Amino acid sequence: MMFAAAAMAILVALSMVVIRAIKGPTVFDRVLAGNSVGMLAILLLAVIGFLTGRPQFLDVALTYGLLNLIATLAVLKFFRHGDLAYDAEEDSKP
Amino acid sequence: MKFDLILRIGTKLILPFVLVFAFYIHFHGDYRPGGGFQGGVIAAGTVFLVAITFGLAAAKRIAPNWLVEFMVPLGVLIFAGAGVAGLLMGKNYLDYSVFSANSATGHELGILIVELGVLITVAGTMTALFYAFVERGR
Amino acid sequence: MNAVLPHLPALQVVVPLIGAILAAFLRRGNFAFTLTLAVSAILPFISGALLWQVLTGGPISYAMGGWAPPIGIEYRVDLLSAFVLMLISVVGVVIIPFAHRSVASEIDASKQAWFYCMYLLCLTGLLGITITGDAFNAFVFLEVSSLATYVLIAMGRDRRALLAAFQYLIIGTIGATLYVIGVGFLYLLTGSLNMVDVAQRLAAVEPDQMRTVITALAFITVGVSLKLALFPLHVWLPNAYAYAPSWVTVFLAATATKVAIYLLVRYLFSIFGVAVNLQALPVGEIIIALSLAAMFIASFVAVFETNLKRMLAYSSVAQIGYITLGIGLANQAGLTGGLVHIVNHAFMKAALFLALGAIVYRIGSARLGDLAGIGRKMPLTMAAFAVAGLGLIGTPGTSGFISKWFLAIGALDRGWWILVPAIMASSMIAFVYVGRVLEMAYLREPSAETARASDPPLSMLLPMLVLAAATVYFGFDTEWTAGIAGKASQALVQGLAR
Amino acid sequence: MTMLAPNDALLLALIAPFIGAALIPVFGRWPNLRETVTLVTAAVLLFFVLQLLGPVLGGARPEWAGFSVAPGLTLAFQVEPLGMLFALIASSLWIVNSVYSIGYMRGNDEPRQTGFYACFAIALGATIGLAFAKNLFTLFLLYEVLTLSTYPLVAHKHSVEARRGARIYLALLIGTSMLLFLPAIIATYVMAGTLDFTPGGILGGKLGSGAMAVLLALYVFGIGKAAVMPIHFWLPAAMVAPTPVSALLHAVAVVKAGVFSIVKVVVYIFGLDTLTAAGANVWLVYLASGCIVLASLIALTRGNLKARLAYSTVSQLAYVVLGAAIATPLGIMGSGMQMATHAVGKITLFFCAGAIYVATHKTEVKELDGLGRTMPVTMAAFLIGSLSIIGLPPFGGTWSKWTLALAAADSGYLVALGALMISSLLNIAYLLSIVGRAFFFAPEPGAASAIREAPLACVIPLSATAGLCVVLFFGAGQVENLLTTMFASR
Amino acid sequence: MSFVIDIASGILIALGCFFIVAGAIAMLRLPDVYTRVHGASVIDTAGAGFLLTGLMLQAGASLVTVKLVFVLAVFFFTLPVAAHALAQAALHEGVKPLLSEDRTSGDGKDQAASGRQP
Amino acid sequence: MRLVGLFGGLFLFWLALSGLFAPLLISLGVVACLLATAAVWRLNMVDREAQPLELLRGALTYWPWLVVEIIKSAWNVTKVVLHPRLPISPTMTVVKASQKTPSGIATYANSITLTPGTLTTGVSGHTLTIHALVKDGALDLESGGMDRRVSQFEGTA
Amino acid sequence: MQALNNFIAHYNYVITIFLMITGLYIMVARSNMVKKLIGLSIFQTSVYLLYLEPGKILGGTPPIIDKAFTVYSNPLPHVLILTAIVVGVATLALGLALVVRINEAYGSIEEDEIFKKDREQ
Amino acid sequence: MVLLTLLAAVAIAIVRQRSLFGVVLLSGIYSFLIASVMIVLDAIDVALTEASVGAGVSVVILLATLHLIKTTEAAHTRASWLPIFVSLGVGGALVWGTLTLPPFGTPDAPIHRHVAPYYIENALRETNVPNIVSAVLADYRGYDTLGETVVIFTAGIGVMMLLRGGKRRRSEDDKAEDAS
Ligand code: NA
Ligand code: NA
Repeated sequence: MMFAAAAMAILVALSMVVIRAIKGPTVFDRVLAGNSVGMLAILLLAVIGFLTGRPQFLDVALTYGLLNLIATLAVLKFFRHGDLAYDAEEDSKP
Repeated sequence: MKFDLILRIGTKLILPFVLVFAFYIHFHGDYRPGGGFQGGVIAAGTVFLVAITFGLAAAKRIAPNWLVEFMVPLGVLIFAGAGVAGLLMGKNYLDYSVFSANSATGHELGILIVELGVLITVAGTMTALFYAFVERGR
Repeated sequence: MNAVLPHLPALQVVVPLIGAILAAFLRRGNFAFTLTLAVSAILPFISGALLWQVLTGGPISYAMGGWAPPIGIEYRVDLLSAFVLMLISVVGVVIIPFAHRSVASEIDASKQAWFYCMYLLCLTGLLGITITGDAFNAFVFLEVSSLATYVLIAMGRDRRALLAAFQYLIIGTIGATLYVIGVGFLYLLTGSLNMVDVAQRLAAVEPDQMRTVITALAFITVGVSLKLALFPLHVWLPNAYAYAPSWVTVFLAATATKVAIYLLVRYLFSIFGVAVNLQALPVGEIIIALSLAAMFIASFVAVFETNLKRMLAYSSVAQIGYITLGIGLANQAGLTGGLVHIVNHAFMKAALFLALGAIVYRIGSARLGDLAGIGRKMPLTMAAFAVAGLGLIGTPGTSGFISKWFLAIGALDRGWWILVPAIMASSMIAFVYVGRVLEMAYLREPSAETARASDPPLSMLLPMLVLAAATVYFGFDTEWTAGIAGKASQALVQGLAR
Repeated sequence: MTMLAPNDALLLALIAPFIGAALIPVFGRWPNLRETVTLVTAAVLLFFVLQLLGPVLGGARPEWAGFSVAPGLTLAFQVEPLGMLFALIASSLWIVNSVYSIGYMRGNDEPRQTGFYACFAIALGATIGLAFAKNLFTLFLLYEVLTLSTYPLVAHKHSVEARRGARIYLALLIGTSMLLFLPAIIATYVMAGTLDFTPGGILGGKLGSGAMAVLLALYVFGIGKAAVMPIHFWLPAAMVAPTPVSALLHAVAVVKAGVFSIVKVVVYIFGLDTLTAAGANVWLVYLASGCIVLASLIALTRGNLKARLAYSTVSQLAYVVLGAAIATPLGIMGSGMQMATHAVGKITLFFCAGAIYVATHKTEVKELDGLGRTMPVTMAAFLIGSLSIIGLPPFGGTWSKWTLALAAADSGYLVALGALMISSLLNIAYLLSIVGRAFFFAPEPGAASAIREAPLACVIPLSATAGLCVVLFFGAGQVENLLTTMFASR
Repeated sequence: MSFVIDIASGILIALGCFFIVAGAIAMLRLPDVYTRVHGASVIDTAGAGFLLTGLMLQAGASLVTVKLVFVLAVFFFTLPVAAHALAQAALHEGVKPLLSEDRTSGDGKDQAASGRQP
Repeated sequence: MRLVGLFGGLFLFWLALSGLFAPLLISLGVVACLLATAAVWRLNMVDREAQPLELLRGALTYWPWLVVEIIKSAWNVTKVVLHPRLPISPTMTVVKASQKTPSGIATYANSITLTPGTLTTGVSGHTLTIHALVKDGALDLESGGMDRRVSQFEGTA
Repeated sequence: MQALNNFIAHYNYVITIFLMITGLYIMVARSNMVKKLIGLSIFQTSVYLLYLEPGKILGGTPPIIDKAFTVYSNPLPHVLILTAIVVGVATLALGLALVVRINEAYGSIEEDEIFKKDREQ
Repeated sequence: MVLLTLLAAVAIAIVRQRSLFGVVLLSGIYSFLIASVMIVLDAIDVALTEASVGAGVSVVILLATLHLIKTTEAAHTRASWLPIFVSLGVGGALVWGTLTLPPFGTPDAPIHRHVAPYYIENALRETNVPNIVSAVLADYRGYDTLGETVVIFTAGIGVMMLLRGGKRRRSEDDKAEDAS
C-alpha cells in the first residue's frame, strides 16, 4: 500500500517532469528534465521492486543510474564542445 | 577554464566501479537480470565515459583500435565455436551438454561461454561504433 | 561421412558464418577472397546432399542445440527449402570468380576483406532464412542478410548508392518489423514459433479469432512483400540495384528477393494455407492483381530507362511479378511456374548483371548510349547478355519459356484465360527493352569509348557464360528445375486446406 | 549412292546447317573458304533431304523421337509429305540463293559478310527443323529461331532505315507469335493434352465451333510469317534487307514457314473434317479472298520494285491460306503446290530485282524503262517469273492456281473463285507492266545502251530459278504424288 | 519492532514522496533553466534520500540495503556533476539567467536583471 | 599499493553486488576486478584524486552536517516553490574557495550544488560562480559558513 | 459506459497502436533522415510492447526462479524482444552511419533536398 | 497507464520537435519511460536492455551523428495525406485484429499454455540457470542469440566500413557542382 502510494507519487512527479521535457523551451531544460526522468525512473524501479516483493533487482536501477549519467554527460559535453571526444590537452597541442 | 575538474575527479572515482559493475551484470545474468549484451553495453559505456571526460586518446589507451577490431569478430567466433564444439562431440550444433559430464552443468557452462562471446562482441562493437562516429568528425 | 551427414543442415549456415567471422580477422582482400571462394565451393555440396536426402528420404528436421521443437529452434529442410538452398549455393559458386576483379576495381583495398565478410554474412542470412523452421529465427536471419545488404549496397561508387542503401534500410526495416508483428500475432494465437507447430495449432484456433489470423496474414504478407519488392512495394529496388557495386547487384538480383519469395510461399502454403481456407479470402486475387501491375508497369518503366542497371532492376520487379503470379494462382501448374521462375530468373538476371558488370569494368558506364557497337568489341559478353535477354523475354528454347508455359497452363487451369495473353504481352515489353540494348550493341558503329573495349578476363567471363548456357540448358532439360519445382508445388498445393 | 537409314538422314539434315553456321565464323577471315563452306553445307543438306524423299513417297514417316522438356513439351521431329515438300523447296533454293548471295554481296561490297552467311545458315537450319517438326512445340521453337536468326539479316545495312525496318519485322513476328500463337498452343495443350501433329487432328470433339473459329483465328494471325492481312506490313518493312535476304524471306524460308505452319495446324491439329464440320473455317475463306484482291491492288500502287513484289507476296500467300481455309484435301493440295510454285517464281523476281540493283542501283519501277535492252537475260527471267506467278502455262504457277480454283469451286466458295480470277488480272497489271516498261519503253536519255548484266553469280541463279518455273509445270505430278500421300492413311 | 520500522520507513517514504513531488512542481513552475535545476536537486537529494532510506529500513540488513546505498551514491554523484555541467554548458551557450540581482562583479550591476521580476 | 587498495575496494564492491559465493562467480569476480584495475592503471589514473580514501575520515563529521544542510535547504526551496506567488529572487554571485587542493575545491563546489537552492555554475581557480534561487541563499554562501566547514574537513584529511 | 470500460481495458493496445502509427508516420512523412530513424525506433518499440503486454500475467512475477513465487510471466516474449532490441540498435547505428555519409556526399540530410539535387544532376 | 500516456505524449512531442537535439533528448526520455513500462510488465531483462540501448548507446551515437550533420529539421513540405493514410491503415488493421485477442494479463491465453510452461518448469533443472530469460536466450533459443550477435557484428563491421577512411570522397558530379 505504502509502496503503491509512493509509486503513484513518483508517477505524478514523472508526469510533470515529462511535461517540462516536452515544453522545453531550451535544450537545457530538456536535458535537465531528461536527467530527472532517469532519476525518477530509478526511484520508480526501486519502489516497484518492493511493491512486487522482488527488491533484488535493484541492479537494474543501478544500471539506469549509470546510463543516465553517461547519457547526460554525453549531451552536456556535446553542448560544451560539439564533439563527444574533445580533449582540451589534445587541442592545446599544435 | 576548468570545465572538467569536477567531471574528471568524479569519473576517475567511479570508472573502475562501472567496469566491475559491467562484469557483474554480465556474469550474474544467470541469476539476475542482465547478461552478455547488457554487460557489454555497460563496459562500452565505460569507454564512452573515458572518452567524454578525458578525450579519445585516453579511451584508446584502455581500448585501442586493434583490440576493438579484434573483439568484434572474436565474440561471435567464441559463440559459433561453442556450437561447433557440440558438432565435434557428435551432438547437434549448439548442444551445450558436451561441456560437462552432467548435462545441466554443461548447459550452465555453455551459457556462460556464449554469453562471454556476446559480451566481447557487443563491447567491441559498441566501442567501434563510437570510435567510428567520433573519428569521422575530426 | 556418417558423422557429417546428420549435421548438414547446421553446416549449411554455419560454414558461411564462420567464413564471415574469419574474413573479419583477415586484413588482406585476397585472403578474404580465397576464403570466400572456399566457402562458396563447399556450399553446393552441402545443399546438394541435403536435396538428395530430401528427395530420397523426405523432409529433414534438425534440432538446434538438441532441443526438440517447438522448445528449441528447428531447422527444417523440405523439397522447397532444399530447392532454394541449392539455388543460392549454386549461384554463389558460379558467380564468385567474377567477384575478384570486379571487387578489386570497385572497392578500396583496405575494405575488401570486410566486403567479403559482409557478403558471407549476407549469404549466411539468406541461407538461414531458407532453412529455418522457426518464424522468429527467420526474422533474425532476415536482419543479418538485410544489414549486410545495406552495407554492400552503400559500397557503390556513386553517391546515390548511399541514398539507395538508406532508403532500402528504412523500407527493409519496416518490412521486417511488419513481419515481426505478424509473427507476434501468430505467437499470441498459438503460443508457438515453430512453423509446423504454428500451422497445426492455427488450424485449431477458434473461429472468433479469425480476424487476428487474417491480420497476421496481412502483416506477414506485406512485410515479406516489401522485401521481395512486390509491386507497388518495390520502390527501393531500382536504385539499390543500380548503384550497388556490380557484383553485389548480381548477387542480390539472383538471390535476395528469391529468398523473400520463398518465405512468402512458406507462409501462404505451409502455414496459413494448411490452417485456414485461403480460397475464401481474396489473397490470391490481390497477389495476382499486383503481379500483373508489376509485369506491366515495371516493364514499361524499364523500356524508358537509359541506365541499364536500373532497366534490369525494373525488369526484376516485373519478373518477380511472374513469380508471384504463380503463387497467386495457387495451383499445381501455376505454382510450379512461379517456383521454376525463381531459378530461371535468378540465372538469367545474374547473367545479365554479370554482363553489365563486365561492361562497366571495361568502359565504366552502364548507360545505353555508351554501348554503341559493344557487341563486336565484347562478343562473348554480349552473347551472354543476348541469350539471357532472350530468356527474359521467354523465347522458346530458353528457361524463361518453361516458366511462362507453366504459368499459362496454371492460369488456364484456374479458368482465367485472360492471364495468358497478359503474360505474353508483358513478355513483349521485355522484348522491347532487351531488344533496345541488343540493337544498340550490335547494330551501331562502335564509339571511341567502346572501340577500346574487349571481353573481360576469363574469371569474369566464365560465370556469365555458364549462366547463359544454363538459361538455354534449362530451356530443354527441366528435370532439375521444373521437375523439382513441380514436386515441391505438388506437396504444397496438396497440403492446402479446402 | 549408298542409302542412309531415313532416321539418320533426318537427323543429319537437321544438324547440317547448324554445323555450317558454326564453321562459317571459323573461316571468316578467308572469304573464299567461307563461301565454300556455305555452298558445301547447302549441297549436303539437299543431299540428306533428298535421301528422305524416297521413303516418304513410299509412305514411311522417318522420325527422331527427341526428348521431353517438360510435360507437354517434347522436342521431336517427323517427316511427313507437306514438310518434305517444304524442306525440298527450301534446301534446293538455298543452293541457288547462296550462289546468288556471293555475287550480290561481293558485287555490292557489303560489310559483315561472315555474320550474314552464318545467320543465313541458322535460318535454313531452323526452316528445315520447322518443316520436320513433329509437334507444335518444336515447330514454335524453330519458328522463333527463324525469326531471330533472320533479324540480323534484315537489319544488315545497320542504317537508321534498316534498323527501323528490322524493328518492325521483329516486333510484328515476335509479337504475334507470343501474343496469339503461343496462347493458342497453350490452349490447345490444355484442351487436347498433347501437341503432336496427328493425322485427322487432335481437337475433335474438344471444343465448340465458335471457340474453334477463335482458336483458328489465333493461329492464323499468330503465325505472322504468313502475312495474312492485317499482319502483313512487316513484309514491306523488311524490304530494306539485301536482296538475297528478301529472297530468303519471300521464297525460301520465312513466309513459307508461315503458311506452312498454318496448313500444318489446319491439317494436323484441327483436322480437315473437324474444321469443316464445325464451319469454323468459313470466315477464313472470305478473309483470304479479300487479302488476295486487296494486296494485289496495293501492289499496283507501289512504285518501288521490291515493295511491289512484297505486296505481291502478301497476295500470293493468301492463296496458300485460302487453300488451307477451304480445308479439303484438294485445297491443301493447292496450298502445297502454291508454296512450291510461288517460291520458285518469287525468288526469280527478287533475284532479278537484286541483279538490277547490283548493275544499275535502280530501285523504282519507273526507272526501269528500256532496261530490257541492257539486261536482256535478267528481264527475260523476270518475265518468266511473272508469268508463273500470274498462273499462265507453261509455268508452274498454272497448276497451283488451277488446283485452288478447283478446290474453291468444289466447296462452293464462289467468292474465292472470283477473287482468284480478279487477282490474276491484277497480277498481270502490276507485273507485266514492269516487263513492258523494260522492253518497250525508251531508256532515259544518256543511259548506257550496251548490255551490262549483273555478275555471273547473280545471273546464273536467276536463270536457274526461271528454268525451275518451267520444270515445275511439267513436274507438278510429282508434287501431287507427294502431297497425296498425306491423306493416304485416311 | 517491525511495526516501529514500518512506521519509520513509512514516514521517510512519505517525506521522500513529498519532496519528489515538490521538486517536480518546482521544475514546472520555475521560470528558467537555472532555477529549475534547484527543483531537480530537491528531487535528487531530499526526495531520493528520504525515499531510499525508507526503503532501506524495509529491506533491513541485507544485500538489498547495500544496493540501495549504491543507488543513493549514484544520485549524490550524478546530481552535482550533471547540474554543474548543465549550468556551465547553458552559460556557455549564452542562455541568460533571469536574475533579480547579479552580484558576480561585486558592484551589483544588473546585467541580466532586464529579465522580468518573477 | 594504491592498486592493491583499489583492487580490494573493487572486490568488496563485487561481493556486495553479488552476494553469491559460488567459487566460479568469486573467481570471475577476481578476474573482473583485475581487469578493471588494469584499465585504470592503463589510464594512469591511480592517484590521490581517484582514491580519496582520506576523505572518508572526515566524512563522519562533514557528511552528517551536509545532510542536515540539504534537508534544510530542500525544505526552504519547497516552501518557495509551493508558495502561490512563487517568491523567488534568482541571484548570481561569486564566492572564494579557501581550500588548498583541487579535491577540496571540488568538494566545496559539489556541496554547494548538492544543497538545493544553490548551484555552482563555474569554477575558476579559487573562485566559484554561484547561482542561487533566492538571494538569501547567495548571501549565506557569501558569508562563508560552508567554505569553512569544507576547509576544516579538508584539513582533517 | 461499456465503451469506456472497453477502452480502458484495451488502453495498452490503444497506446501501442498509437505509437506504431506515430512511428510509421514519422518514417513515411518526414524528409529528415535522422528523424526517420527515430521514427523507426518508435515503431519498433511499439512492437516490443505488442509482444510484452500479452506475456504479462496479472499477479505474476519476473521469470527468474525463486522459491517464494509460483506464477511467472511468460519469458519467451522477453527473449524475443531482447533480440529485437539488439537488432533495432544495430539498424539504427547503420542507418546513422549512412546518414553521416549522405550528409558528406550531398551536404544535406533532407530527402527532399537530396532528390532535388539528384534530379538537377 | 500513466506511463503509457506519457509515452504517447513524448511520441507526439518527437513528431513536432524540429530541433534534432530536442528529438534526441526526447527519444532518450522515451526510452526510460518505455523501459519503466517493461518493468511493470515483468520484463526486467528487457527493460535493462532497452535502457542501456535506448538511453545509452542510441543517445551517444545520435549525438555523435548530430555533430557531423545539420541539426535542425527543415520545415516539412511534403503532402501528408498518403503517410497519414498508410499509418492509419496499418493502425486500423491492428485495431481490427487485436480486438478479439485475449484481454490483458489473463493466464489462460494460448501463449501461456504452450511452450512457455516448459521453460518455466524445466529451465532450472536442465540448465542450472534460474533466470529463465537467460536460459531461453542463451540455450533453448541460443541459436537466435547467435544470430543476434551476428547482427551486432554485421552492424559493427558495416559502420566501420562506412565511416573509416575515404572521408568526404565525393563523386565527380559533385565536384563539378561545387565548382559551379
Ligand atoms: Na539478447
Ligand atoms: Na540475462
